Amino acid sequence: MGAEYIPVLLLGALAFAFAVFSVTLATLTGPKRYNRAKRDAYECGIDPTPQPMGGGHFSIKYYLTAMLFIIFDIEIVFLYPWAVSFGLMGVFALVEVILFIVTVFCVYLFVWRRGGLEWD
Amino acid sequence: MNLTSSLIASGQESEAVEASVNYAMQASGAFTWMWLLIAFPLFGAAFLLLAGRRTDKWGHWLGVAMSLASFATAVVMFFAMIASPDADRSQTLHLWDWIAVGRFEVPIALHLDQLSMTFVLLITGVGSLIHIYAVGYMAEDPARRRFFAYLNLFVAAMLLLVLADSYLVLYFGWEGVGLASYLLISFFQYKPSAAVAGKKAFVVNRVGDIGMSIAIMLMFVTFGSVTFEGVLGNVGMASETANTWIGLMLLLAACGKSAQFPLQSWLLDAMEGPTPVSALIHAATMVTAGVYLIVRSGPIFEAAPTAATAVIVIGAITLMFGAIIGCAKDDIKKVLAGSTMSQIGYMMLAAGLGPIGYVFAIFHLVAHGCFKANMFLGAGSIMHGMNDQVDMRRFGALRFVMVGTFITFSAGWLAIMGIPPFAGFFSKDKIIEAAFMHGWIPGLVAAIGAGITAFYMTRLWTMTFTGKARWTEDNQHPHESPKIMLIPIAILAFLSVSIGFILAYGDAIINWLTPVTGYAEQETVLNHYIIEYGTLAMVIAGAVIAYLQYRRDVPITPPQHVSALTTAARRDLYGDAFNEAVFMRPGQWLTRSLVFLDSRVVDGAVNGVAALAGGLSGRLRRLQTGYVRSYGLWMLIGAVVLLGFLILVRV
Amino acid sequence: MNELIASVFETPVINYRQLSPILIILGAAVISVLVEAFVPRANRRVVQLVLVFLALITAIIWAVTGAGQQAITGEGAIAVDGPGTFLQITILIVSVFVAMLMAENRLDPAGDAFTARANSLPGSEDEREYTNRGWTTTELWPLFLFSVGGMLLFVVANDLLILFVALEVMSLPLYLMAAIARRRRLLSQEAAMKYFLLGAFGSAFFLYGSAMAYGFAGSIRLGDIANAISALPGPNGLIIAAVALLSVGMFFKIAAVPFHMWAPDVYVGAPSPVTAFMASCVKIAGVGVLLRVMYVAFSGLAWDWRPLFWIVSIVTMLVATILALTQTDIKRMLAYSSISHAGFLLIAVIALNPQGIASTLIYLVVYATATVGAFGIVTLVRGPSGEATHLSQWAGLGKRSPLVAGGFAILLLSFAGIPLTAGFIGKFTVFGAGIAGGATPVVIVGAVASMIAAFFYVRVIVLMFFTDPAEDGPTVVTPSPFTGIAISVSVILTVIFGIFPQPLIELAEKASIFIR
Amino acid sequence: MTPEYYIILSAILFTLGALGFLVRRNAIIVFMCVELMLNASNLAFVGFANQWGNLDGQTIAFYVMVVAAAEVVVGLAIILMIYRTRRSASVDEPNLLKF
Repeated sequence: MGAEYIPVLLLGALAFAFAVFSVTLATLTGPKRYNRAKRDAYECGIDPTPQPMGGGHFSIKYYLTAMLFIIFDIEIVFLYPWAVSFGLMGVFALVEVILFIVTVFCVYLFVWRRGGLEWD
Repeated sequence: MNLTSSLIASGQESEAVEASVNYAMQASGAFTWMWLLIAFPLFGAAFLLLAGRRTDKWGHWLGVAMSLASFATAVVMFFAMIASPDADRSQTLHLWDWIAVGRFEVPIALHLDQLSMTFVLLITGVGSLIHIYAVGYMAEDPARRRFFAYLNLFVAAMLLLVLADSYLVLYFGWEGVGLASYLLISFFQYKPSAAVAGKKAFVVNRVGDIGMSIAIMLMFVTFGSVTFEGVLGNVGMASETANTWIGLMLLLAACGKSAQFPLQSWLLDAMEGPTPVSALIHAATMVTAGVYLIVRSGPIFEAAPTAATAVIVIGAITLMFGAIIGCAKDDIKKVLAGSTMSQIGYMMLAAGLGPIGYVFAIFHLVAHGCFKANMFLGAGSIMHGMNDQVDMRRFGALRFVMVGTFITFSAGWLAIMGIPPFAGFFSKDKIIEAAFMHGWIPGLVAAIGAGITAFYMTRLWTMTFTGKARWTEDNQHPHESPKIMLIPIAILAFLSVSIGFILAYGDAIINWLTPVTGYAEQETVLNHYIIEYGTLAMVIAGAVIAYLQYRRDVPITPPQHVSALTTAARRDLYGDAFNEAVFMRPGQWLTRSLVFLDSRVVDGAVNGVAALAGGLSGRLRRLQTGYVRSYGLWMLIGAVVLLGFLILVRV
Repeated sequence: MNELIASVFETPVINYRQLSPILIILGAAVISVLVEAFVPRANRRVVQLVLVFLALITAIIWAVTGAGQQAITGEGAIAVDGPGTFLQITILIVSVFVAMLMAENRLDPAGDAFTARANSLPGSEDEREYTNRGWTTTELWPLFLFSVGGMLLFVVANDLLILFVALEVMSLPLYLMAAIARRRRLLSQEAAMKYFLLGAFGSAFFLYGSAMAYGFAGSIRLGDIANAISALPGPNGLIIAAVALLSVGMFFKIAAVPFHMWAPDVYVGAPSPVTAFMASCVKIAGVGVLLRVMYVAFSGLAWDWRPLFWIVSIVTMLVATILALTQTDIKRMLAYSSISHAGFLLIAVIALNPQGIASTLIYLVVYATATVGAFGIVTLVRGPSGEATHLSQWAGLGKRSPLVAGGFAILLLSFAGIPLTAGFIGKFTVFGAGIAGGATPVVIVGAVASMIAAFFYVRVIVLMFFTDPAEDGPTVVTPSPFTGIAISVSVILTVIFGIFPQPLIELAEKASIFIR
Repeated sequence: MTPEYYIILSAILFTLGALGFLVRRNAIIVFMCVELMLNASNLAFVGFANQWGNLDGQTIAFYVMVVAAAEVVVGLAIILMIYRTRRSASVDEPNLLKF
């Protein structure tokens, strides 16, 4: 073993380099303005708590999108293994997957009708 | 004090007949319909309560009809029973299995034998008369329909009580009559005194009920059964200690329901209820349930002499207690209530005597049911004509304006005193005689009690009907009651006169009840002629003294300078004070914590009744902080403890 | 890994007949989502109601007609057996009445018990406007159906994965349903968050326990785990961890002490019909699963977990009862009552005999019956700002509205286990099973606890009938037939089960064998 | 290859998640800690799947991911709602229901 992991290693190194590169570039070229929000402790993109009343907050759409993304993301988790072994499992699995997709599609319709896909 | 038991054991003095009830006998023929007895009034109660105001116009007639239907059924059963041989007179109607899990079975069944039959006739007969009477008595009351619904409910529950085949079913009836009694005592809810009296009856009765439930639990533990057959048939297998405790607990229950010392105080207050209620529930039927319970449980008391002695003692004390209270009261209903207590004391005394007394306890119970109901209805009739006045000092000379009431009441008066040949003579004298069979003390108490009874009843009679009119301004025109009230009274008066003779003729009642209760005779400690005439002499003496004392002018306000005994008696012999200290205070404390009037709580603060569970509850509540993370911590601690515990168990 | 699949794959056998109740409900739930999407707002409520009741009744019919045909299906993942079917039918029937409570819209002048729009801010202009337009959260219905579907699956699940998935399908909609009260929305939202966070926490324990069990047995089928346990030569850390962690997850769902703390807060905060749903159906499902897991998978380890369950049962009964003594809010008191019932139910689990199963089924039926009615009555007693839940506001209710107070008294007596009410039958059979199973000390504690408990139930009765009503007390609103029927049926059944319990007992005894 | 290391790692992750649940105040973080616990379970499942040589554990991991995602959606919705109402996502802030 060992040799076959080299591409993985390479990919990792590339990703790392890209991250360092972008951050460094942003630091070097971007404007340097400091404000309170920027100096706050960093907590996963959310204002650290406790925070003052009326503090800034993200648009609700931000979260809505996140939630919708997750729903449709789930779909692929099941589709991928099915696709890999489609040849083995045949019609039965096909029917099952169609049922699954139809069900998820119902949710999609719901979101669409409720205006969840509109970005204003 | 083990006379009763030795009597049974050796069968000495010839005539001891043991009870031989075959509980397993399945009902057949007419007896399969015995459930109708309960179904009629139950239907009436449910219908009247649920149908609401629409039935206001005719609802009371439905109540009367249901009660009469039940009575008719009872009469049919009675004749069917007479027609069958002794061996077939005890009938069990199995309705359904309430619980049958594994070996444990509680059937719901009705049991009709001579003893229950006697009660059924009394309840439905007197009950129907009182229903009819109440149509007239409650004519003005806007809530008459509700009143009849409660009355029907009472009749149904009381019938369930006496028809029960097991202590559990009996207990349901027991609670049912308690509920009906509570509802009826506080029927005039606008009167605060009525509401208070209702509560008092409720609380005191709960004390008795605790005895009942403990008794049932003890039976379950001891005999593995709660049916009469399973318990009474196996009394011999249990230890005397167990029997004694069961007996004492049953006695406690009986004391609560039958207003016996020391749980007597509620009965006087219960007179706040409408008079027909006092007549039916608090004189003729419900309050005698305790006597029924003791007689029905006879074998237990026979196997537990201590408990039997306790019954005698309680009966004797109450007998005197009630009589003394009766002497001092000016409220006509309260005198009658004291008298009821006293008479039930007689019955308890007799029931405690064992087989020599059971029959007479029931005999007196029936006779008393008739004449006391008669007198209560008479008192109601007087109140009806006197604008609800109850103070006897404001009566007087009513014999001229209420002739019918006067005649009927007099019959009751003669009956309770035991003047031959009225009802009380046959029943009470037998009890006194039986008491003398047991020993000097119960005998003398019973005999002296008869004298006092004569005194206070004559006092009542004299103050009410004779002498000068002492009517107050608003009561200048007393009038006789309508026929619908007088006819039931007349029937009861007729029974007061005759029932004693009818039942005593040819020892009818003895022969009738013996198969159920057993019967024995014994030598009295005193020649029984002496007992008979001595008692009669005492009765006459008491009556004459009372008549002489009260026939003249009676001051309208009760005199203040009286003997200590009178003062004590006016205050119910401090029964209330006693009860207050022993039951009411803790009861009030309990109720208060129950009702949660603790000011802090009403304010919405979270401290709660800190004293309730030793503050434990309040402290535990503090753990519920409302913080998700603290809840999470508890879950984690729980998980760790679970895991640690499982590992420890393994090690 | 393809070789592995290739060698074993064949089309799974699925007995759709046995699964039909689940499929009907979940199918209806999906249709319900589409109704939300396409039916105009004005008609949604009616369409949803028709759909929900149709689905529930169809499912009941299928479940009842299919009862008795026991089967392990879904490749061993699902066991439709006696207790499973019994619990499914119970859940479905109770759900019908819960749905009736939820459908009630005459009590609150503004509409039903649910907020006009969940995403409007409490107290805002928006909220007022939506309320004025008469909007209501019809999304409740798909959530409700999904949750019921999850429960139906939960009680027949025969492997730990299906259990976990069903658990979540059952719980996730509940978290949301807790959040949409029309009145006191801050409380409702807080309740939802607490329920959600703690529920997720509890599920994580359950899942990790499943992982441990899988690590121990190499399979997640309950039967396989049992076999692995019986083949076990000595102690094994994995299985012990599995028992502990799975128990935590299930104790959380049935609210056993010390995993109960969410229950009072959530029961109070959630809209009362939803509380009724949580207190009745979730408890049924949770106890049913606890019973199945312990009996089917872990009965071989009984010597290990039974002492533990003894303790949890005792602590649950005592703590819940003592805490209930000082509660001043009727819903909170009912919540603690519900917790204490979990303790009583654990006695039957400890019994580990067929009697234990039967008595659990009986207890669950009578408990759920009374619970639905009790919370239904809570919705009737209202002040100007919604339900009047403070105990002092219930003073003298018996004088104002004897029928409602009388019904509530019967239900409380049933909770207390007074003879002639259904509750007595439940307690009686459970205690009987406990004694037969050798757990007499727990039964004694149970008896003591029920005596203490009787105190706080009776306290409410005394309060209703023996105290004078407050001047500005709440009124008892006349409900629509929905709530009316639900409450009446609950009270009547409580009495009937109390007087004629034998058919129920026999039915439960017939259904008391697990298959695996 | 023994799964022990994976199991130990997953136990550590699970514990970290549980502790995080207790010490963090931001509801989202608290919730992420729960997700960490779920993923710790996933790791254990996959590790055991390897040990037993069957696919069950891996399949389960898929399902758990899906369920976790669904949980995220519900959780985010609830936390967001609280946040909009109270302008705070602290788990300690909404504390009206207690005792």
